[in-house]
Amino acid sequence: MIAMLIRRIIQAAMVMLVVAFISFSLFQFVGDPINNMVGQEASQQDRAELRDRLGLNDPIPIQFFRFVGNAVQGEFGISYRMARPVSDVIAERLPATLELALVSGVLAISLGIGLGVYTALRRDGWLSHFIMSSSLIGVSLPTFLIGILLIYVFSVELQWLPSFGRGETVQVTENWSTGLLTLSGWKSLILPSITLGLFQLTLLMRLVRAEMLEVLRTDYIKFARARGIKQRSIHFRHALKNTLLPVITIAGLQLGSIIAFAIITETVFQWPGVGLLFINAIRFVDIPFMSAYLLLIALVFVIINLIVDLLYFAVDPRLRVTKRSASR
Amino acid sequence: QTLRWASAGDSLTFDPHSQNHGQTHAVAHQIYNPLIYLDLDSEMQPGLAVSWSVTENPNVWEFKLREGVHFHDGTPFTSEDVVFSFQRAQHPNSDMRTLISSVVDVRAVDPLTVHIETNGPTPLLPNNLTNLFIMSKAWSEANNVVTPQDYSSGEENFAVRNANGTGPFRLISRDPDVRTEMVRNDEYWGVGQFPMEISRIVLTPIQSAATRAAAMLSGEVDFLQDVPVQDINRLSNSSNIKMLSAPENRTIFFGMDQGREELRTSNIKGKNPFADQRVREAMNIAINRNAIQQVVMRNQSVPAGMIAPSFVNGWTSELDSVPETNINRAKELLAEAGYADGFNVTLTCTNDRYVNDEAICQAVTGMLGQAGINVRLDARANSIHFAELQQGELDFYILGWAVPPLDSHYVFDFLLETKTPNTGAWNFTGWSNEEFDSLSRSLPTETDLNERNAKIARAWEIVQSDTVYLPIHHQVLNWAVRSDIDFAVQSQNQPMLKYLSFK
Amino acid sequence: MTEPLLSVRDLVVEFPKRKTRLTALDHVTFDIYPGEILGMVGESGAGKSLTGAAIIGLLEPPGHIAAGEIWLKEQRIDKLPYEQMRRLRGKRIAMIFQDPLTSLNPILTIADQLIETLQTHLPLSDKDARARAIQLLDEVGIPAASKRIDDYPHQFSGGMRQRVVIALALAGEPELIIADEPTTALDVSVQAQIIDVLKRMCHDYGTAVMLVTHDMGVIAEACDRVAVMYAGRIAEIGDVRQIVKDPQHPYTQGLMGSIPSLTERVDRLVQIPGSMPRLDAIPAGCAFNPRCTQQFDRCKQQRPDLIKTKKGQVACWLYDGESS
Amino acid sequence: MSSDLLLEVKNLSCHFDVSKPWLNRLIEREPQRFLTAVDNVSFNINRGETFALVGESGSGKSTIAKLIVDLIHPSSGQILFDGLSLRETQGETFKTLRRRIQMIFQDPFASLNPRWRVGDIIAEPIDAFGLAKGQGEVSKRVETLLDKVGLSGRDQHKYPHEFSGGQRQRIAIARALSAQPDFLVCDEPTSALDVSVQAQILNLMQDLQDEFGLTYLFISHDLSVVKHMANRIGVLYLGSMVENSESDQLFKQPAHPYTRMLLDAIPDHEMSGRRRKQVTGEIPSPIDPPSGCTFHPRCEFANTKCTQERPKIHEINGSFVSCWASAENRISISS
Amino acid sequence: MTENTPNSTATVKRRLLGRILDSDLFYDFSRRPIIILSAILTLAIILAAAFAPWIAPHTPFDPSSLNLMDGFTPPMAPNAFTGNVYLMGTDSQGRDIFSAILYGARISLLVGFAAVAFAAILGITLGLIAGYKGGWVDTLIMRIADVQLSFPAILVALLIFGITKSLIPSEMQEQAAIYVLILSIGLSDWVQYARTVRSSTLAEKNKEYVQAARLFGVSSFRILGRHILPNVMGPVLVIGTIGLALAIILESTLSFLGVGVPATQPSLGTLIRVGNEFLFSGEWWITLFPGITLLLLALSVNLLGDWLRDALNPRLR
Ligand SMILES: Nc1ncnc2c1ncn2[C@@H]1O[C@H](COP(=O)(O)OP(=O)(O)OP(=O)(O)O)[C@@H](O)[C@H]1O
Ligand SMILES: Nc1ncnc2c1ncn2[C@@H]1O[C@H](COP(=O)(O)OP(=O)(O)OP(=O)(O)O)[C@@H](O)[C@H]1O
Ligand SMILES: [Mg+2]
Ligand SMILES: [Mg+2]
Repeated sequence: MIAMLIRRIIQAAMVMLVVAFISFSLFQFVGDPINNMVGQEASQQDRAELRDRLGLNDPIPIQFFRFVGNAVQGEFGISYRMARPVSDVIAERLPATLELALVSGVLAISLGIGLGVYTALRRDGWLSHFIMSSSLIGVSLPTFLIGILLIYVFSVELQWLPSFGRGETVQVTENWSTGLLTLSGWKSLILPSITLGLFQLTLLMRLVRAEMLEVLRTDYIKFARARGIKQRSIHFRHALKNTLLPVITIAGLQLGSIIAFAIITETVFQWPGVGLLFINAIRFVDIPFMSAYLLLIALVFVIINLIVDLLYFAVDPRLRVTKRSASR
Repeated sequence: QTLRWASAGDSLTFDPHSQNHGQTHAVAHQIYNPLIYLDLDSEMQPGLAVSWSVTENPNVWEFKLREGVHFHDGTPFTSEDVVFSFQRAQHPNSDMRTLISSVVDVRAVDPLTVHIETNGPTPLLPNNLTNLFIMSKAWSEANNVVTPQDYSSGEENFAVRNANGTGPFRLISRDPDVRTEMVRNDEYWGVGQFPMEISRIVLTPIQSAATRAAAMLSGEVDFLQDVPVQDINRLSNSSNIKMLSAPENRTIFFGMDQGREELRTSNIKGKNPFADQRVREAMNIAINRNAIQQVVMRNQSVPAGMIAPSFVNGWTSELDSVPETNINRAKELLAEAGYADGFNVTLTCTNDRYVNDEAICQAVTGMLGQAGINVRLDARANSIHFAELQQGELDFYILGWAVPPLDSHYVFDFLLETKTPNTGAWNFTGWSNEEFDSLSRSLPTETDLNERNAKIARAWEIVQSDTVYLPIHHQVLNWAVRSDIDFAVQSQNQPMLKYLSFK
Repeated sequence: MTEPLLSVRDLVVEFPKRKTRLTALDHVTFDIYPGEILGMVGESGAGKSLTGAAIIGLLEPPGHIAAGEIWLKEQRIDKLPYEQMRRLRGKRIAMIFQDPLTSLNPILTIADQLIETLQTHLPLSDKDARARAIQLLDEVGIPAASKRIDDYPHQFSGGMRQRVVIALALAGEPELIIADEPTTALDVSVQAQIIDVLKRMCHDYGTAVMLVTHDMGVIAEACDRVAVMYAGRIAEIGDVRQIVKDPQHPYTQGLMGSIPSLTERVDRLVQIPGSMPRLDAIPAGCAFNPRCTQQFDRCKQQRPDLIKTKKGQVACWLYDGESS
Repeated sequence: MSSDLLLEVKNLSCHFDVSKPWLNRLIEREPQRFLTAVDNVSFNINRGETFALVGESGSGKSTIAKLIVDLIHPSSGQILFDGLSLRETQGETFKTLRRRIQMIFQDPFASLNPRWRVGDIIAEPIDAFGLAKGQGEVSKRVETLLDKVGLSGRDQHKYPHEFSGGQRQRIAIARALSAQPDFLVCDEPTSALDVSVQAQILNLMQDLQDEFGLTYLFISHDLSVVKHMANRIGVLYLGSMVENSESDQLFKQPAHPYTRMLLDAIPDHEMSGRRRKQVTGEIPSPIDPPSGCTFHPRCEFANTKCTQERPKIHEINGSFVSCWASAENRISISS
Repeated sequence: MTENTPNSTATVKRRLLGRILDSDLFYDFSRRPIIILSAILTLAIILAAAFAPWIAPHTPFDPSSLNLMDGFTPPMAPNAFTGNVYLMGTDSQGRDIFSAILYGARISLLVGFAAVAFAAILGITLGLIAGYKGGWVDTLIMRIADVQLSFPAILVALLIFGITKSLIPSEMQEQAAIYVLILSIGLSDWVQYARTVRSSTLAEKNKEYVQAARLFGVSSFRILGRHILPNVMGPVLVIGTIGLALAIILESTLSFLGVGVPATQPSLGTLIRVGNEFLFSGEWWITLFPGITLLLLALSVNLLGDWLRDALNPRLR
């Protein structure tokens, strides 16, 4: 257990290091960072001085270690576009993205699992067929189009829900304001979280369904039926748990990609999160921001994966190897 | 009454001297006051100065200041604050310093009088002061912001998110790019003079055009500044929304590098097709400006013949008349110039700066194509566009120009004078004309207005006959407001919300 | 003669296929008496497992019973509604599958699975159910049952798991156990133990068993009577001694002959030429006729039904006249 | 070489590393762990004879088979074929040696590539070893081979899934034969088949042995099959060869208690009245096998010596047995 | 399983067709009207895109052939200025939407197919190597895959797009855009193939037919190519089909974010992005028709992929 945890953490650290290297190379290869920093007027000498001051004349490995060192402390430099420390900007915007991702994630996971189980159990029901077919539409429409259509219908035509922004937010701490405490905050969350969660929802639903059908075909389910175990228990006690095991991993990955996909949703709904900033950063080649964002996403993934592993460990007895099993 | 105000971009900073940027000033006008400002009709109005005139010394302007004005924090406004603000704006960190580069000294004569000395007679000095905001010296010193924010290095000082002005509203919360909140300043010197019906302003930037329109349509916004032209119809059809429009102080045009030996992106080697006036003329008449106006701009533009809108000194309807579109003639001209088979060139264009910029470029690409010039379009973000443009790397580019001083000299100075370190800062065409240069350079110190206007007219003549630029149109500003709001468009795109009233 | 516990009458199981329907079981008829062990042998695909599945009502769609009747004592069970059939399963008829490694739910403890099964069928309190579960494990020969009951299946070896499976099958004290190749996946040495447990439990509880297997050795050792299946039909049913020592059907004869003997040395094994036909290509007449060394015209045209002979029942025209 | 000896296996061992990952070992302070699949096994096979290996599941039968055909590499020990080792020869000699040793696998469903036509499957060794020139010749050879194993030449255009298990095993045999081998390793060739089909295959194998003078290493867990096929039998328990003797001798006078146990466990399908003896215990884990004689926990003759010292191989009546009890005559030789 | 694999011998061609028509797969196919419809639709869109220059009434990619005055013509209604009538109307530049869709689908499909091919080839190769060689090669490849997997496709694509964009000189960017897009999407998607192929390879390589081949001294390369590859193609086909739909959608998303193909050579995504601006202004056709085309294309490809997955899954048969 501890060994697994340590191995996972080392692995995670490796992943982060690789990502850090990619981020770092962005600085190195994508144009001269100096050019990104000083104006056109700066003289050759000014540039040389700045190079020196920033340590850009040091050997690459040293620069890399400095970069990692800074990154660990949350130092990513100044955003070229916003002219503010990247870490500040991110700290300010992250709560919005996390809130959106969380709500979409909960939506996707709960509905995804629920519908997946339903469609697996009622394989031939018309409602299942309907859900399955419409879910395909869900994965066949680009997210942005879904968002735009939702806005068109629910904001413009029906005027039920706001089309942009987070609504009223409440400042919880200095850097963290939440929309989850106000009605308008919740109203503002509905459309974006549906847009964001829909794709993952369909994906999870289909996965759960497939997995559940697979489990329902296993010998131990057959044997449970042969013992006259009640249908309910077979479905929800025997099959569901086994279904959810492999789903945990995917759900974890999905949760991570929700944060990344927030880029699109945030663009469409003008959601003031980090994704919106990232897409601008790409267009403006705002390297410090890009690299910080990359590391952030990687970190989120790594943490989610760690949690998933632990969860797996907690849920799957087969991983808890005991002394007794060794002596057979 | 709360006003929910949305625009495409946000103010970059609340430090009033850090950036010379339209939306930044537009927001700052609600909080800070300059000495003189432009009202809804673009007329100069007394702000913190009640009167201004040139003293006997033609190099010195005298400004009489308003009495009894207090900053938001309660400190009284005096001439010391003006002197301080001018000095602050002249700091190297300040982006405003070019506007007052002619100023050599600012003196407080008495608490309500300021003398400004320039390095020569500067008849247009007041025009340059309409966005120069006055800060409180005491507040700045107390909060350690006596120098402006160094924007490009990412400095963040106290003034960036806090403001202490003399304006009609005070800043109460600031979340950059997300939300800015202001409340009415009941101590404002103009209370009673202006409607001042808004008690609270919530400003939200919305980048995406469709979302912006949707927000207005769904009633989540009361006042929309950057209305997407394509949505004007839809918005004006809505009973809850009123469209306000007026010609904007901005002209869109194309520039061509005519000074180089050889273009970078052309198949023609050894010579530069743009150097030939006939080619430029051919391009000029190949472009169907009316079509662009009707289709691309949906009538929200005024086809242009010159780079200056009607309210600029030096504008005439003849100069601004649009050349007849004539593809055949264009082909002939090209043939005469030796390009019967046309040539290739890349047009570099922004896609996020001007109204429908990319669509305009696409349209022009097609039109020039019909005349035989094979244009390849490269559209990109304005930050990249301007960076490359300023490095003089573009053969054929789009640019928009506003004339805040409302005088042709501003256009000449930046766009047309021969490029030297001090002149022709935005002249990337390589065009240079001695007569023009001397005419233009004599303008600032020409005090005889008739003579001056004659010179301007002559200078325009030279420019037009040489087809230096290809003007396309003057933009039209469109604001949308809730139908119960009474307001008018200001050509500088600076909504002075103190004028706004509700029905 | 006692009443049969289970009687299967002309059971037909079909699978709808692209163009046709596959008749996987074709008029299968047999009885099982209380307390007896009936062996089912036959080649792979002969329909042994299907017979078991049909009896307990767990045919996998699209497979279905197309005709015939199944009676459990006085009750007809082939057309019972799902809920009634469920109550019956595990309580009156239990089933054991071939692979002990996959028969147990990997994420529930043995106790969970046993107690749930017990409480499904018997009105037991949690405590009583647990006690009974430990007792059951004890009976099937799991050492230190009270300690191991909270283990997960993966902590048991194959042989142990199969014992747990048997305990689970016995939990509802069923009248009939259908054991579908309970030992095939196990080693010879363990095989013997499992068969022993099964035999002992049946003896103790008076349960009847339908023992499906390939293995003649197991049949010979455990069964009272044997049914030999071929291509979805029963070729021969009889007393185990008779089937082993004196098979009547040419197929059974071939089958017996093809098993290498331990006692005598032969140079060549008897072999039946060819292979069992696929379900979609069952020849007309007797399904065995193309491989049969004793076939005659009638075999190609008419399908023989089970004929009662002195020794047992056999579906072969050779014995047509002998019916008693 | 004309000696009778074809295959010589000397002190063959094979360990698999089944350690946990390095870090786990470090933290849980566990040593590296090895699974001893084959433990110091030696035996010889003479030309034209059938040598059988029997043992319970996991006793290392398949591992020995794979070692002999060089699919996996031994941890120690030697395998000499006609005095040559596959591991030490190169070039033409290697190729010839490789060709002469072929194998038939247990699972007739997995041993044929489902995407290949039967003809291509059988032709693969012919092409690989360059045994025929030209498409026509190859095709003819394939036809002959199919004929030999009781299928028809037309079958070469079909795919494996069109055949039954027994037929597939025939195809697999044809493929092995197409390399013109001298020696066939048959790893449970019939255990996936029905008895009646098993009889066909066993008969076929005997016929082919007679026709081509093949030598078989025949692996099975079914003692009756082994008895029918083999001249000599080696009994494996937990990777070691506990007894190696003539077939008749083994069945008549099993010398090792494990052999006896195996024989006792065979069900009496002939109903000869032989009582089957209850077998005790299960095969222990090969990762940490019992000390001394690995069979001692299940052995009724075990004494303290058995639990401590590994038995040495000794010969009784032409059988090679590794058992203290038998060496010390603690077992009454009877059957 | 009875699905067919292309066989080297030409003589079996006719047999092959017969086999296809006779296979369970085809039978299953012929019984599902929705799947047939999807197949027809997919095929129709692919063909229409492939033959766009011959089908399309206009060449929308040639700016000089456009008449700006034709802009914003509604479908099937004459233009107010020119009187021209267009089947699906025109966009802001006077581009015929119908033609633009044909050409746009061409780009979308090209990007989709090329990206899938790129991802598949890369993924299959690496997956085969990782699965077959095992050991540290396997560990290395799979670790890389893990790292990559911790970045969602869209992010990888954006990143690669960003990097290549700044590496390529700006005048070449437009021509390069499509290749950059293919590269971005392809690189963001190979992991799936690699993982699937690796696990199939792991399963296959221990199958006895592979061991048999090794006994004949067949080289690893040949074993991978001739034995293992054909047997792992089933799942690859499924992933590829679904991947195609995903790639097309990803392409349109990237184009929507403004980092895809340029507006002068619009793909379906770019058309939607451009049209999106006109959604509220009443010119619904500019975005609706490309949107529907994209939906139909992605939907039918997805349906096909879904069906294929089920149909090829022996356990579901
Ligand atoms: N789902 C199905 N669809 C079509 N045919 C089926 C299906 N399930 C079973 N069959 C057929 O039914 C026949 C009987 O199968 P069954 O499983 O009863 O055989 P068995 O005698 O138990 O064989 P084994 O010894 O291999 O277990 C076989 O020929 C099989 O092909
Ligand atoms: N590649 C491997 N890695 C680790 N352990 C292995 C490997 N191959 C075989 N083993 C182990 O070696 C032992 C011997 O296996 P082997 O397959 O030779 O047994 P067998 O006698 O053929 O058994 P069976 O009758 O089940 O086929 C077993 O415990 C097995 O788990
Ligand atoms: Mg069966
Ligand atoms: Mg084996």
